[in-house]
Amino acid sequence: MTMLLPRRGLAQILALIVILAVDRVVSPQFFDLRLQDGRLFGSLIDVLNRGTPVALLSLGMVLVIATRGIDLSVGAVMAICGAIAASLADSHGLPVVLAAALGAGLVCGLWNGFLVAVLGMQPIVATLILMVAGRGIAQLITEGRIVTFSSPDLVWLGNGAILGVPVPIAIALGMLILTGAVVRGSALGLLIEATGGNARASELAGVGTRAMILAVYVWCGVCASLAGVIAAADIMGADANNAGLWLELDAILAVVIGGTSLFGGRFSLVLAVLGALIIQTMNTGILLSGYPPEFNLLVKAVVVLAVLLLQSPKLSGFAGIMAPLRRAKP
Amino acid sequence: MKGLPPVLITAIVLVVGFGLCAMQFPNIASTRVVGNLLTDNAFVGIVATGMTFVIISGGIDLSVGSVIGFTTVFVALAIERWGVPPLVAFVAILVLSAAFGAAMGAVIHVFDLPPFIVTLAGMFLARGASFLLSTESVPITAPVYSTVSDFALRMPGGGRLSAIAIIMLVILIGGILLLRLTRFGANVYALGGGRATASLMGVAVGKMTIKIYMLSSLLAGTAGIVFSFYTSAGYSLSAVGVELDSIAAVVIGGTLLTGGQGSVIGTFLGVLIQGMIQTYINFDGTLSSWWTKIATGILLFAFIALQQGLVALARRPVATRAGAAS
Amino acid sequence: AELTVGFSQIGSESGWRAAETSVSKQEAAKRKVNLKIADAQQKQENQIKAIRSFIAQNVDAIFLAPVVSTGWDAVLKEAKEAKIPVVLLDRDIDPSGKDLYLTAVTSDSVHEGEVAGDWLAKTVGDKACNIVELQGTVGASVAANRKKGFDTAIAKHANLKIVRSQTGDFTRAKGKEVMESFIKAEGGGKNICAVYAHNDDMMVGAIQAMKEAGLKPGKDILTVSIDAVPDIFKAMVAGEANATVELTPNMAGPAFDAVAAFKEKGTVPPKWIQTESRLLTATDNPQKEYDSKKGLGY
Amino acid sequence: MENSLGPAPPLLEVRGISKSFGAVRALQEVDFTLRAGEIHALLGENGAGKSTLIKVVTGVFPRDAGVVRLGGDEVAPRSAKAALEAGIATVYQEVNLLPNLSVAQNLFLDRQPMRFGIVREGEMRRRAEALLTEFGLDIDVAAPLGNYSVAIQHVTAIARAVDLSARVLILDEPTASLDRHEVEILFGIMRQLARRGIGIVFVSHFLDQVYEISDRITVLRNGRLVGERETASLPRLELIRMMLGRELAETTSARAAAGDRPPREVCASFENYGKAGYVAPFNLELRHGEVVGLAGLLGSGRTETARLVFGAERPDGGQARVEGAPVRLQSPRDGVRQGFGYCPEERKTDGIVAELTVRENIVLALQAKRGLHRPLSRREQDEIARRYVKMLDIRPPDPERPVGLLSGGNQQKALLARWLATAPRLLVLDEPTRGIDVGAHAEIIRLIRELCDDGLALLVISSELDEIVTYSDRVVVLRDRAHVEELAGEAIDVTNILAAIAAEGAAKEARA
Ligand SMILES: Nc1ncnc2c1ncn2[C@@H]1O[C@H](COP(=O)(O)OP(=O)(O)OP(=O)(O)O)[C@@H](O)[C@H]1O
Ligand SMILES: Nc1ncnc2c1ncn2[C@@H]1O[C@H](COP(=O)(O)OP(=O)(O)OP(=O)(O)O)[C@@H](O)[C@H]1O
Ligand SMILES: [Mg+2]
Ligand SMILES: [Mg+2]
Repeated sequence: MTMLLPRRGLAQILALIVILAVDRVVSPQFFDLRLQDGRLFGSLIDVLNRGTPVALLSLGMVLVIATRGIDLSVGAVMAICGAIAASLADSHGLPVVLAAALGAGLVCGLWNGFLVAVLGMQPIVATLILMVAGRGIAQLITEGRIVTFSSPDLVWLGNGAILGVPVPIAIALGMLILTGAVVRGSALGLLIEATGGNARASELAGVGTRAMILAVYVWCGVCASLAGVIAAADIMGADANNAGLWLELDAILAVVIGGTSLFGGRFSLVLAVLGALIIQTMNTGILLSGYPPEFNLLVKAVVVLAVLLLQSPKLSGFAGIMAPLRRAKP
Repeated sequence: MKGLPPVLITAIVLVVGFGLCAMQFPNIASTRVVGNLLTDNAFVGIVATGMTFVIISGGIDLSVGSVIGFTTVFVALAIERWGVPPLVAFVAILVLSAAFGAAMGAVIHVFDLPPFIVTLAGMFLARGASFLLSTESVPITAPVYSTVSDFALRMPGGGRLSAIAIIMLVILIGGILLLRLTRFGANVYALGGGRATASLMGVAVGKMTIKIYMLSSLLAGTAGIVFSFYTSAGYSLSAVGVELDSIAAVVIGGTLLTGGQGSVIGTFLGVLIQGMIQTYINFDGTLSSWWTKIATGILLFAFIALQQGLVALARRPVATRAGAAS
Repeated sequence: AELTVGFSQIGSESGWRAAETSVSKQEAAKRKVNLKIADAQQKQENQIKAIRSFIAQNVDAIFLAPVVSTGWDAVLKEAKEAKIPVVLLDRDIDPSGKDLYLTAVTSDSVHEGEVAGDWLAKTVGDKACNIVELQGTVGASVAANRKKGFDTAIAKHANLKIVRSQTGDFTRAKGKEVMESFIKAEGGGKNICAVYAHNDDMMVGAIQAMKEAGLKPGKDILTVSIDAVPDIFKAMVAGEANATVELTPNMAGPAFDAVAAFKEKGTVPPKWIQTESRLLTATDNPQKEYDSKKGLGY
Repeated sequence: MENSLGPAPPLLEVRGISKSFGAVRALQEVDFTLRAGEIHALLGENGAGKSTLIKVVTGVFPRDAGVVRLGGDEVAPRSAKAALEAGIATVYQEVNLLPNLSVAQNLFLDRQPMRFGIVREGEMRRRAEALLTEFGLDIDVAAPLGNYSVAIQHVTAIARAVDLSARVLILDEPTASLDRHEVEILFGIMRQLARRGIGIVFVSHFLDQVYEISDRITVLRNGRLVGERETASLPRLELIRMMLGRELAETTSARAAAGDRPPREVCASFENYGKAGYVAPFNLELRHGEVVGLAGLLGSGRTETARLVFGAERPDGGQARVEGAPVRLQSPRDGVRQGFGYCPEERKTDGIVAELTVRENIVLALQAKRGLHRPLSRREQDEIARRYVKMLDIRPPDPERPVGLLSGGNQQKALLARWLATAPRLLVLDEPTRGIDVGAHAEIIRLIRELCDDGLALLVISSELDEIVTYSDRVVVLRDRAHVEELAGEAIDVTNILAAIAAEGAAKEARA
């Protein structure tokens, strides 16, 4: 028991603290916060705000990965849903817009889930199909243009604030709590972990593994569609060409940094979101640093490797530190 | 063993698809188009050969596209700016990329990290390094390049079997032999069957991991050289997304991403299927950017669904036959 | 006989590109040209494949909007062997290929950067001015050229200085994100006097970032960017943007004319048909520009 | 035995080995000596540390303390490969071969016959066939190993190790899934190897086999060495006391004959139930309070019957009834909903979810049965887990341990607990005692009887005929994927079952 508990999450928190500290060094005003037009303003808020799409994606992705799957289509789904929201925004009320966008995300998730759970395709190719076609669908909706809108309701989703907290952050937090409540409050979490840990055994124990797989892809689609709506609301337009481009990799990275294995099984929602924040803290730090952009990818590579090494079972800093303590006990 | 082997099914899918395309655009059924198919997909074919080894061993290599990009820039700069003879530049980059792959393999093994993420970091690293070398595209004017890109075996009907297509075919055959006939190949399958088990059976898992990623990166480097022949230039943004293309080719070719099963021939068929989808869309020529993407997705789905359907069909009759016997 | 032209388009990475495609179609329809567009999804290898398949289909001419300047020799030689004239659109290729194409209809992206820089220098006068720059995609030749041109233009003025420069990948979202961090890093934006963006989309994002930070774009901070997409005129009308440099999406029109003349009369066009890089500012009736452009498929 | 106290150093000498996994001390200062040419049994309860000792010796686990000497020289293999090279060949407890490779490749992995850097496929197959023939197997060695039953896989693993063994051969529960005939063959080969001077370590929970084959016995308990004895001079009861640290409460093997009891109500019945190519249509009635045993050779279709009954496989004909009402059993979920339970034989792949804790593994089926919206609270889960950990004596008694870290026998108990927790009406047990120590074995048999007395219907598969005879009220004998005979009451004894199984040859001859 002592073996597992204290280690979970410590590596991630440590990584976040170190990166925050580095950010503080490159940008002395990093922790400054003030209120601007009734909305908190500062680099920290930027980190949270910009981290929102990946955080939302990672909420869905972590469940998919827990079942031993992977969803490459989330970026494309973001684009589709953003496009739908933007094209409806000026002619319909927010509820309709949201329902349409989330509904589209749900359908995308169903499609992926159908391919994986019912047709038995390998998740990476199954979702590759929507990754390719989905961006096309999004562009079809916008006809390749950037569809702008001015509906204040939708704009509020991107730029508004609730008690000073930017709306996207509030939504991400809300989704984290909602997902957590659904997954851990019901038996879903256990059954998903069992499915990912050993699908055959779970099936024989009476777990509806197909339903589980379908459910996680659907949820992943819904999370992606929210991320897409927020991304569109943020720039007051749907950029089907670029919205969510390559974000699937960031989301997967966030999940893995959050300690969930790509081979399925145990997962942690909070740590996945923490992973997304680690990535964004690094990105914001890179932007603040003033280094030429040619260095961005190199920095990213080094940081990612460092964070992962910190968690490596073989090199875990904590295992190293705690081993002597443990041995000292009689 | 039971019914048709998956590779044969993939081949059937390819032939049927080709036939359908040729019915709509008779021009497709020409040696010229076939030659183009081989030339245009040479670098994907080479990379996918390496990727097949990695995936069969239960891993994945996302860095290959970036390694191609880095290679083209490195080769271009070495030849054009640093005055290195082309052959020396090739050897240098092959050594460099092999070392890069070995390093990734070592990290994966020693620190027990998921290949997906380690090679993702490798992808950032190689791409970032190529930006540092040069963000501009650098044309290569060395005479070898025009010699090689002009070289082609004429096929009947005006088709050209270019040098790079030949390189790809040679590597492909080498890959098939390496995987099928050598101890190394058997160990690749063993790793895919289960790392822990393979290790208990006496396979040097660490060394194998390093060698497999080394092979993949080495072939990515080779593909980079081929790409530089293809375009006579080095450019830091070249071959973005090729890792996904090659993974898709490998998987369409019947290799399981979970490892342990698959073949290089299947991968080659997968590359051709993807190339054919592209050719078909180009011949059609009426598709907008978005319809191109949607059509690619639909065709991808159709091929995979057809393949899975055929595999399922191929399995079924055996069960009933056995049933009839009992 | 009706002309058949194959057009190897880069993709649809931006609104401008989408407009170019749709304007090309309109121009083709006007001239009753059968235009086949192959979309390369941003990949050179796809463009090469597309050109090869155009050759295989024996089209009358090939238009190429090259994604990168190098690497076309081999395939263009094939086109030449097949006696199919090639016209480059909106970007030039590497000098070694000059004899491989009929003509190039392009703007000069270094010049675009210069126009932007000159405007800024003139507008600022000899006040000290800290500029932040939103670059295009790292490695894209347009980005490098627009940077080069702008740098040359402001080099003549010691009072102009680029204090921060990051890539915004030519997109609105990244433009906004990068601008947000510039504002934080430069004392809440107080140290910034002007923004230069390699395209209008990034500028539109940057304008939002400035507004959210309580700054007044166009007044507190000057803006200059390139492309002249409709939305930047909307911002100009609102007084939130100052200047843009036009990159016309109609590259195909002159190209069709050149090809037609060449085919019918054998007229060899000049090697370079340069399009104009117009500077458009708030004084140039942005509302009219907006109205005329918004139907073009941006 | 020949050179019992000669001056030559023992073949394999292990001194003061310790090994901990976190807080669990799996081995504490264990000594072990293997002489050349002897067959040495390593015994102990589930979780005693046998497998761990083996893995430490062969370098799979790094050791915390101690030395290993091979032929007098200290060795420290750091991987299975190094151990192999030093001359120690091992069959680990789990079938450790690769299902995706061909049988021949499995046998010759990393040591294939080569010529010019190329594997000589034909030669390898010939050798593989020759090797397997020694073990009485005549199979297509080019087919993937995964196509074959666990038993065949196990024989292959043993054949590989035997072929590899230069000086020491270690067999960790090699006989768990073998039937009598195969065990005989294996023992023959072991004796032959021992005569050649190879030292053999043999782990088993079958004491009969231990007495039959071994020269000496080393007993471990809770990770400590209890003692080392000559087999010939160690009475069985004494051995059991050494292993358990207490007397075994002797469960009477006297069967309560079915005739003594009033006829029971039918719990589930199957008419003409079958699946083409899988099991021929059969009729089967399972009654409350009754144990039905399934007997047959490997591959005779016992597992298939079990899977059909549970719903893990869809029938293509026939009718199932539960408590008289017709039901459709199309998926395990249907089975679970009907109150069935099923402990599969392949524990690792079909049974446990290794990463999850003992608690989670135990509550899994119950939770699946209750559905998503009625989650078991943590308190309920803890309580259930604690109850069964205690009842089945799962060790270590820590419900929060990942089940994959338990010893094989304890994993089996956790599986049993999973189904008991659902309070099933019918429990299907496929080889429930495989790999289970004497103590637990007796326990499980007692449990089967108890459950039966509580009115549960049981369908039990076991390759141990003695065991089947002990608890079954009826025995169904299978042959060639068909139910061929049903024995009841007094007719149930080993001889009759064997006769029914063996009738195959006779029947074939008659047909010819
Ligand atoms: N990898 C591991 N990590 C943690 N604990 C382990 C590990 N392997 C074994 N153990 C623990 O070490 C102890 C000894 O286990 P071992 O497998 O050696 O038992 P065994 O004697 O072989 O039992 P069985 O007869 O059931 O196979 C057990 O308590 C087990 O839970
Ligand atoms: N020759 C074979 N080819 C392919 N699969 C086989 C073959 N023999 C057995 N199998 C498979 O191996 C598994 C185990 O065999 P089976 O269930 O028939 O044996 P059993 O009667 O249950 O005996 P035991 O449980 O002792 O292995 C089954 O899944 C079966 O389908
Ligand atoms: Mg054991
Ligand atoms: Mg069985």
